Amino acid sequence: MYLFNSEIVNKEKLTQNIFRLRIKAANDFCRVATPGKFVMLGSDDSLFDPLLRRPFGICRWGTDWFEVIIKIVGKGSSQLSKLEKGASVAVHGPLGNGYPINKPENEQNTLILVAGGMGIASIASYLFAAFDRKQPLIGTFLLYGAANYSELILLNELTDADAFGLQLQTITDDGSCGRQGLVTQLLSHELQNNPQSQVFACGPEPMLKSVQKVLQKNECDGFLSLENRMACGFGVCLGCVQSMINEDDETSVKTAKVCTQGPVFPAQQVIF
Amino acid sequence: MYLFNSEIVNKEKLTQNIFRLRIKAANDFCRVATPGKFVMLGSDDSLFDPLLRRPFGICRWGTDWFEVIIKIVGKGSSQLSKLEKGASVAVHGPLGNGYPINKPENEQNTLILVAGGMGIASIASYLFAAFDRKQPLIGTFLLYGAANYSELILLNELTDADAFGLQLQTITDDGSCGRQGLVTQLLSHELQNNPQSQVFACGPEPMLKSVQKVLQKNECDGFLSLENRMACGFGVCLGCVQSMINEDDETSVKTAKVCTQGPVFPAQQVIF
Amino acid sequence: MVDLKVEIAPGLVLKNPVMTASGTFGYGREYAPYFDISRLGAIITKGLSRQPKIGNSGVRITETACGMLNAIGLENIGVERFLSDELPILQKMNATVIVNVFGNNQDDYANLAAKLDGVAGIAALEINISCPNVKAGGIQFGIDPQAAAKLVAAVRKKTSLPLITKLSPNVSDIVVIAKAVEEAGSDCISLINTLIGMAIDLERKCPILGNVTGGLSGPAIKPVALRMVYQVAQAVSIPIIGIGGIANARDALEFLLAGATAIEVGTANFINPQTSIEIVEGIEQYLDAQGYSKVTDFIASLELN
Amino acid sequence: MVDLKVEIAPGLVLKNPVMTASGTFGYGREYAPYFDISRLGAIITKGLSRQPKIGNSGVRITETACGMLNAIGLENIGVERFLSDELPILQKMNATVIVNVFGNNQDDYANLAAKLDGVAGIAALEINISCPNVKAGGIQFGIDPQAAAKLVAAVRKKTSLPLITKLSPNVSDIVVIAKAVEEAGSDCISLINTLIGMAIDLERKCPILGNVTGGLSGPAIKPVALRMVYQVAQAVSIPIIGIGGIANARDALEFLLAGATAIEVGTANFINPQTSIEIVEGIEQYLDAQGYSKVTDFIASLELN
Ligand SMILES: Cc1cc2nc3c(=O)[nH]c(=O)nc-3n(C[C@H](O)[C@H](O)[C@H](O)COP(=O)(O)OP(=O)(O)OC[C@H]3O[C@@H](n4cnc5c(N)ncnc54)[C@H](O)[C@@H]3O)c2cc1C
Ligand SMILES: Cc1cc2nc3c(=O)[nH]c(=O)nc-3n(C[C@H](O)[C@H](O)[C@H](O)COP(=O)(O)OP(=O)(O)OC[C@H]3O[C@@H](n4cnc5c(N)ncnc54)[C@H](O)[C@@H]3O)c2cc1C
Ligand SMILES: Cc1cc2nc3c(=O)[nH]c(=O)nc-3n(C[C@H](O)[C@H](O)[C@H](O)COP(=O)(O)O)c2cc1C
Ligand SMILES: Cc1cc2nc3c(=O)[nH]c(=O)nc-3n(C[C@H](O)[C@H](O)[C@H](O)COP(=O)(O)O)c2cc1C
Ligand code: FES
Ligand code: FES
Repeated sequence: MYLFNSEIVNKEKLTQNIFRLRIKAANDFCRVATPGKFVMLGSDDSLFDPLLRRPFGICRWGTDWFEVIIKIVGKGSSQLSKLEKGASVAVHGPLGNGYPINKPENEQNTLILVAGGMGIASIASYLFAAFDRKQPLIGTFLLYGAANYSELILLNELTDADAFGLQLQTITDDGSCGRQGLVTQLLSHELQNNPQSQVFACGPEPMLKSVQKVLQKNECDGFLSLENRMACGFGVCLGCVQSMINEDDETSVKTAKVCTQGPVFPAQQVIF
Repeated sequence: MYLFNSEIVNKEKLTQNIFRLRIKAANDFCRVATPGKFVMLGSDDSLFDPLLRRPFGICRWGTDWFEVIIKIVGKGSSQLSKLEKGASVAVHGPLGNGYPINKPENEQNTLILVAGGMGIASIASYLFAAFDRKQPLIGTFLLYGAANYSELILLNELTDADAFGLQLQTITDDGSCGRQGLVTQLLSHELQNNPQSQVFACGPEPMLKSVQKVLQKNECDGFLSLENRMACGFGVCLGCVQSMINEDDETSVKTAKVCTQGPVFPAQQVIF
Repeated sequence: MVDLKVEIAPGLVLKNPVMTASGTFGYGREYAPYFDISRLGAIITKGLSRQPKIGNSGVRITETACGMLNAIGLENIGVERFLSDELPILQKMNATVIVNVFGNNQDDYANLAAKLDGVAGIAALEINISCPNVKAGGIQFGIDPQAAAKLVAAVRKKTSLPLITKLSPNVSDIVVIAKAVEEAGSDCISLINTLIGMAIDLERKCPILGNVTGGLSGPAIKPVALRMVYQVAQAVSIPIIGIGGIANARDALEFLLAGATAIEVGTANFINPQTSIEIVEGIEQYLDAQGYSKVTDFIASLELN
Repeated sequence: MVDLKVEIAPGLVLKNPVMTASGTFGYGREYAPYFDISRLGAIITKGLSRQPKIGNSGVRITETACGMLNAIGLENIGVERFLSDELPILQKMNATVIVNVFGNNQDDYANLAAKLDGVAGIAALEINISCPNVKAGGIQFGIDPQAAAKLVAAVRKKTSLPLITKLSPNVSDIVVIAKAVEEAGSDCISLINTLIGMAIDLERKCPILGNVTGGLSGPAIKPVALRMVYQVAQAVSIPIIGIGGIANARDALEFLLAGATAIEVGTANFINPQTSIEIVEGIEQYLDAQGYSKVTDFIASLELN
């Protein structure tokens, strides 16, 4: 991982409270980025409010830049939202372990990507990486749920991807786009059609919990990307730990650091 | 005084670390501004570092704007320096009592303005007010000292004022502009030529102390504008007090709130 | 419209739970140009002593990370001048006035209590047993439960006014002190006063404050204040007033959840003189939106996970 | 070039006064990708107990104004695994290692001290008598001077290692505790550990931390830490290590001025993993520029106005 002060080379408003930053990065950074990894971003080291850097998924990257998509939810994100093109930003990353990107063992297996709300930023990193490698996405489903139409971001960019074979389904809490309901309903349905699927999911904890249940019910493997609160992002504060099943000793529980051992974990290991 | 969130309508860099902001203000604000009054400025109420607003002299004003000149010395001023045209700024003012602006009793009396370093912002407010009223400045001296040439600001604007009769003398610690030395040397000299002068001075405390001595020596009245640290700016924290001679009882000392009773005080009252 | 009335002592019902912390609201009238101060639950005056005090010399305030240090040294005009010059103005403004007092010894406190007893226009007495900025500012009473109890009992005897005891956070066990003053007859407890801190001027290699140390206030101390309010709320049955870093309605609501019946706004008054009245409005809006009919249903409703 | 060496206990000379605070530097090797950790005065490991501990459940950290609350609950791998898995790595990296330990009772501390005594690669022992986050994390020792002294004496008997006692700031009188542990044989005192605080989730109406309360650290607490270091420096003659909100070289220099012989960097390590080494460089540059030939001339050179 790298530690550097960098520059915002582009800023784009996606919705009222979601924006995308493109940040300059050296080659080495981009070479070790993989889908699902994240960065810790900070804005000004000389002021202490906000104090800690904040974790955001690396959503896409090129030879000398990477992008993050940020939703304004509190003081850290809102302070980042004030940075304009040309402003400097402190970067630490790429951090963590992303999605397994080796091809599914069985070529015929489908891959189901499940995104809830801002979980799309993490899930999209998988898709953008595929686009950028010109990897076909035949047999890949994107099930994307959000509160309402206006919270569904990146739709255009992901629809372009139809050409690559991606099958996109949206669902909203209020039915303003796609079906009305929860994204896990889509997942249940797809898993019935494609019982041998690989599943990657990212979203709020209640959603991941219910994804885990659906996977269990369908006896299906999958990976969940967690977004626990983080102070350090590199394994030293022990703030982000998640209870995990102890494979060595099934009678006991262990903890895993989401920042260094995750954020992506095999779904069956996570104890919510 | 008024309390409002306003907008920066212009920003101008004067030196490497001194800048001028023009801020929108309602008529009422501008009607009660007088030379030597100040505002408390803050930038973002939702973050607490910096916490308190910072005091700056109102340097000039028109019908719906006022200007401050700010030197970057710490976190408050440096945060304000990051605000660009269009940004919002929190304003509280005009606060305090400025310079006495009634004409000197004796029309022939000269007025000597003494500015050290950033004290020029306060002193210039008197001059700009005169310019804007087209008041002639015959018999008015501006003695302006700074560390070096590049710290002398507003020279062009103040030289234009020659037309109005202002007599400008500069002095620098290193001799890079005007004489080499301290501004109080200029004051001693002028007071010898014009013993009946009225004197207004603003600058760092050591300078004001020595202005006070020169005035005493010359048995001359004058006013000093103090820049004590302030938490509130409107008389409630008691943080800014300055010891003063107790006129009612010369054996005892009293304190005055610089923010509400000053910042401008008769020179002979101040106890440094 | 939610009913914001709270009872902070037997018979003392405030129109809302928002007060202003002593030493941050002058004598009250300084805020009159900014809003109608009678709309506050109460205003608490700058701490008064028997005689006027000139306070500390040298630098008195300095900013720290999300906080400030003050070493005012309890400068005040003294109780006599307060009664003659300030209180009548506050009465004319219809403000609910709570008077904060401090002394060097038990006698001073008892004397002040006696002097203020029965004075029209005073709703309650807040005794500061916790000012860190003067050697004899009551701090000895604030850290020793026996001394605190003795002092409260002495004051209690001299006044029929509702009695609020203001505690220091600079103690090993705030609960012990709180219980002691409850036992001794305090009607209400307010906390916290400032934490003791220090700041250094690296350039000049000396303490920034003339008094060397000072009282730390502002958002930086909010977590400590919230914890102490919560702990004391579990332990005493008299009402608690929460103080410490409250800057907006959300902060105030957190203190109410933790068990405070009312709150005091301190340092935030300096930043924006309208903070306290904005907090009244913010609490009202929030509780209305949440469907509360009275604030007392919200108070102490924190749930443990 | 200024000589940065400091002696923090008899015979224990560090190459510079900058250490890393326990619990904020992992077991040390996590920082190796960011800089050569052997360049630090010392690294202090996450607090170790006799048995591994899994720590607290629920939310463990939350940010506050210029600070953070943590309720990790002293999660650690236990002393055995530290000795077998971590210490050898640190030795290979040539790091100066100080081991931080805690226990539930005096026996635990004595046992840990005995176990670590004479182990190659350990420069000193820091005993944490002040962790607020677990009921039996030593906090009872941290607020009672007698208990603190008894504990230090017991540990002292079991180890020939230089002994640092880490104090809690949640006390009425830090000086009394400091003197007690000095008297009992501690070679050095480090302070402060975290202040106890709390944060509330207004939306969910519950405490944010799973443990309800947590330890407040970061710039917010610096004024309190600086004050305590200054007070203790006036009262004891053993070296002091200053801790609390140190984020840059200027902060560190202020603690040295106040009387600390060395400092520990805590929370700031999370923000920028290179903070501690940048502080080493910053101190060096500053003292060089000021013409000091050795840092010890700068330490405790605060002047009162
Ligand atoms: C590995 C990882 C990747 C992430 N990727 C993205 C991304 O690509 N885009 C994006 O917008 N966000 C992402 N997040 C979430 C993002 O980090 C948080 O939204 C951000 O830190 C909030 O900071 P803030 O200061 O704005 O909010 P705060 O002021 O800290 O908090 C605002 C509200 O959110 C709550 N909150 C804060 N952090 C968390 C948390 N981790 N879990 C639950 N509640 C929380 C607070 O309690 C509060 O109610 C990611 C998080 C992780 C751990
Ligand atoms: C009535 C009044 C009018 C003023 N007018 C102007 C003006 O027109 N233009 C302008 O640039 N400045 C003016 N000042 C000074 C200005 O308020 C300070 O420079 C500013 O508050 C510093 O804030 P900061 O956060 O940048 O610095 P800080 O980080 O607060 O401090 C930086 C350094 O300055 C020292 N310091 C801060 N405040 C003071 C003080 N009041 N006295 C002595 N040392 C101090 C600190 O100890 C520190 O060393 C005025 C001050 C007053 C009281
Ligand atoms: C400048 C200043 C002066 C104060 N003076 C007093 C006082 O006279 N009496 C008192 O009981 N508390 C005094 N306090 C403490 C406040 O009333 C309050 O308890 C403390 O500041 C914490 O609240 P805050 O964080 O909201 O400011 C003073 C605080 C400040 C900042
Ligand atoms: C996440 C975290 C974990 C900590 N764990 C320990 C610990 O195990 N043992 C200990 O003595 N102190 C522990 N501390 C306290 C720090 O060592 C330090 O005393 C405190 O954080 C104050 O310093 P700071 O403000 O620089 O962080 C911990 C602090 C934090 C923030
Ligand atoms: S965020 Fe610090 S250990 Fe994971
Ligand atoms: S700055 Fe608060 S009284 Fe003057």
